[in-house]
Amino acid sequence: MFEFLNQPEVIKTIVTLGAMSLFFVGLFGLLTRKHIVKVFISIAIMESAIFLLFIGLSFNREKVAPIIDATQTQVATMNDPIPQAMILTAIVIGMAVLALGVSFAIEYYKLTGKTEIDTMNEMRF
Amino acid sequence: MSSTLFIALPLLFGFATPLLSRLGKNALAYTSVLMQLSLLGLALSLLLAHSSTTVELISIAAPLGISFVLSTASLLMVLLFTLLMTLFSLYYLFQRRANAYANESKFFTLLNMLLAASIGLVLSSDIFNIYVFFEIAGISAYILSAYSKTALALESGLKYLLTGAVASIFLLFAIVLIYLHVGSLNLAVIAEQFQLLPYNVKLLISLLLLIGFGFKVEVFPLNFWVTDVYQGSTSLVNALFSGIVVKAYLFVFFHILYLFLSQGEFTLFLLYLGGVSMLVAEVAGLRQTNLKRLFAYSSLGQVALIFVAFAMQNIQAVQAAFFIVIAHSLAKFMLFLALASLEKTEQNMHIDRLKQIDSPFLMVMMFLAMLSLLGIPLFVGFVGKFLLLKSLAVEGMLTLLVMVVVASFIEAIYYFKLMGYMLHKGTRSEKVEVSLGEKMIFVSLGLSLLLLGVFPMSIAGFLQNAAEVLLDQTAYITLLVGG
Amino acid sequence: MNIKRDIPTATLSGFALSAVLVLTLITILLQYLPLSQQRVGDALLVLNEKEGVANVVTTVVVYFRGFDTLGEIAVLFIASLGVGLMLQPNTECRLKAESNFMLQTASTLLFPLILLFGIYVMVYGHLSPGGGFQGGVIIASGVLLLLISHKNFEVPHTVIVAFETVAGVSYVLIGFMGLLLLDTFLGNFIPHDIANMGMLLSGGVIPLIYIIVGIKVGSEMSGIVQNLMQRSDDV
Amino acid sequence: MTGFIILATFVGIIVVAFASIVQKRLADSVVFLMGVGLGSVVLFFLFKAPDVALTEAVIGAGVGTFIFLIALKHLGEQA
Repeated sequence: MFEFLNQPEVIKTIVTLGAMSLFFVGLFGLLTRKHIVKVFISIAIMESAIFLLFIGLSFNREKVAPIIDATQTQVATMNDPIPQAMILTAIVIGMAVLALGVSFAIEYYKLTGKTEIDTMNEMRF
Repeated sequence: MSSTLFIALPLLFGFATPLLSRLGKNALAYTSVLMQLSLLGLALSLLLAHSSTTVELISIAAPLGISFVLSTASLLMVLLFTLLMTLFSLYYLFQRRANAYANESKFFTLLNMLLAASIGLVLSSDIFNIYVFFEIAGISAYILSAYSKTALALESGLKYLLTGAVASIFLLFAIVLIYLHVGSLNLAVIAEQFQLLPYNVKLLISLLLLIGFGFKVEVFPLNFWVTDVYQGSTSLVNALFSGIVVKAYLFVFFHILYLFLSQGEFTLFLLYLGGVSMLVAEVAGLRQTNLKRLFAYSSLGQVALIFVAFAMQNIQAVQAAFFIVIAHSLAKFMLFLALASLEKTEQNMHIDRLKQIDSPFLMVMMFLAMLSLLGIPLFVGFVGKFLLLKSLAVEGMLTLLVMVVVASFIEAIYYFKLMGYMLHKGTRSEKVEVSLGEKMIFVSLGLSLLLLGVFPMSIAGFLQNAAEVLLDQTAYITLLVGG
Repeated sequence: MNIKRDIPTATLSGFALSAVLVLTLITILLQYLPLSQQRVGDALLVLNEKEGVANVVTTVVVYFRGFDTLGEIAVLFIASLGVGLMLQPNTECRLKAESNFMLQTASTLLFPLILLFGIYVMVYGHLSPGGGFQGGVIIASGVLLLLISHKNFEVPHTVIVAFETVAGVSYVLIGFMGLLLLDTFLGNFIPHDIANMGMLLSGGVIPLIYIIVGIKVGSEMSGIVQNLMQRSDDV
Repeated sequence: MTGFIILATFVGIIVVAFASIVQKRLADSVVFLMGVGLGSVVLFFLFKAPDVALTEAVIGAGVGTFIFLIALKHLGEQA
């Protein structure tokens, strides 16, 4: 019943629209939310959007996952492994930065009691 | 010899830190300096060998896998970074007894990771590999910025981290689009095929790359975080930020720009962006009373000057850019180290305290550095500014010429104010002790500023060669992709 | 409902700004959907038939783009170092409540299974989906389970550091071995017969590196998790 | 059916992400973010990327959520 959704062009359109809407949600959060945890959440959402966009636009529904086994030996029928490898790397890096950011935020809160990024202005004098 | 060593050795050192710190209190510090010295020796021997551009493969052949390209231009940057990092480590060793960092082994790890990442940014020819090094350099810089764990330091670290995370998202977005449309990550292959893309896609990728790198190369609307970070971090670490990290990002951004982004209107836009950020930074610097913040604004202005020079895209201007890079790195390094020596008693100096301090040696050294930054003849800063102005005049870009002159004039106002404070007659109460080792480092930095300024011809040929190599797109493509 | 009063202007303008940006992005992206042209990945798939392992993603991550993985390990290493630096445990006041007996027993029983699963994912990373990163994080989540359920549980700091150091150093040393023997950093210097593809012992240096990556990721993630947990006890 | 599942999952993810941004209670936000991670796992699986799906499952939805919860424990639960 929804067969028309399986055409490659349609899938690519869905992925583009979906991932960009997700990116929009993240960007909106980044621009308007002030709480530090919300900012980190927004950044995580934006990152997910990029990951989904990349994998979604580079895959081909006709092809299989790039793993050779007894039934799949033809490389011509496999999906591109590079985007997957890149996103694997990017996910881990994003998590590392997130953990570090949270530890900064916790220590900062311990010292000053502030969690809103627009009140973080110890400097200016 | 292998260019991979420049990256792999500091990484190995970083990973092995816990092992080395077992060996004794000083073993780690000395091995770190020793390793940096040997890297410096390697870079110098490569310089003297006058070898042509070499490609170092990782695992598989060039267009498919990652490779490192060591050309005259990247060798220049590698040499600069290793030299500055070695001097930094030596300086740290000399003043260590007085005020060592807490958890010293972690500090050394971060320094070496920063060195590895900066060199990796300069050498790598694969855009995703550049993203990874971008992150390593960023993440070590965040921690170095927050290292002292005071409220100020943590705030600056947090701001640095947030802007850096946003920047890396945009950079990753650009890389994703490049791979989807070009089908490769190798800079040479991208350079070959980028011009065939539709105009809008090219524009989008250029803008995303500009946003991604713009945070890091500190151009105008995206540099709001810089001064806060400089103010929150210690002066010691600021020396690294303005001497090494920014320069690595600038180099890689313009390397990418020359390879495939350079189109008429986009570069013109970049030129004026640089001009505007220069003016804004200098004007905002005028009313600063905190020394660190003042130097941060001056740093922004100088980095924008380098930005303009690189964006000119001709050999003379790029040669001038290299001159300013060297001059600014050495001079700012000196200023921030001097500030670190002065700040042993108190962080965040007000400029009035310059009147109180009794240390003729440091005053002379800061004086030298400021003169070079202002572009007074006989200093290397003059050579760079002069060449840039000449090239702007030859190209007939009068607006930019006026912008550069006005910015230099404004910069002169506040530096002369500082010099006036330093020459202020009156009782000077605060004595600052400077050890012999520290003095040697300051003297060597100051002498190199003077010597390069008096004999600019000694390196002009090398810098011109570097500029030619950096601008030569076809040679790079032939080297990596083959005829 | 009065929109102007209920939603602050900053929110509205942020909404408008991001909407405009993203709509532009969508227009350009949809207008020029990328063609399915020749990509490097296809060339790598072919190359994988000659020198890779069954899971092509593993070959790409560990071998073809090996330096990215080394850099990624470095990022994780620095992050774990930074978290440790920021949140140094304050061992004097640990106020964690003793958890339920059932929970304790269950997690003690589960931990070996999780560990086994993590090691399986790690060791079979070159044959099936999974590998060092995933396996390492699974092991770290097992450690997390024990940390939550047992009041006094703690992986000794020296153990974490030892694993981390040995794994990191041996990764770079394997790279140097490749440089010495084959003249490319991270070259595959262990003999690997391509006829063995799909077997546990195949691919030469690739599974070895992925296991090292797994150990490194596992110890670093455990370190991060433990630091975050311990600091949270002294609230 | 693939196309339809992709569409439905995307709609779900976007709704959950938006809820996570506008939610007042931070704990709810974090749980919604975990929903985004789980949806991404499904999508990665449909996109023929099992390795990425596994990674996203253990990191995005697992450890990431834990880190956020630790952050909440310190920073308070109200935005």
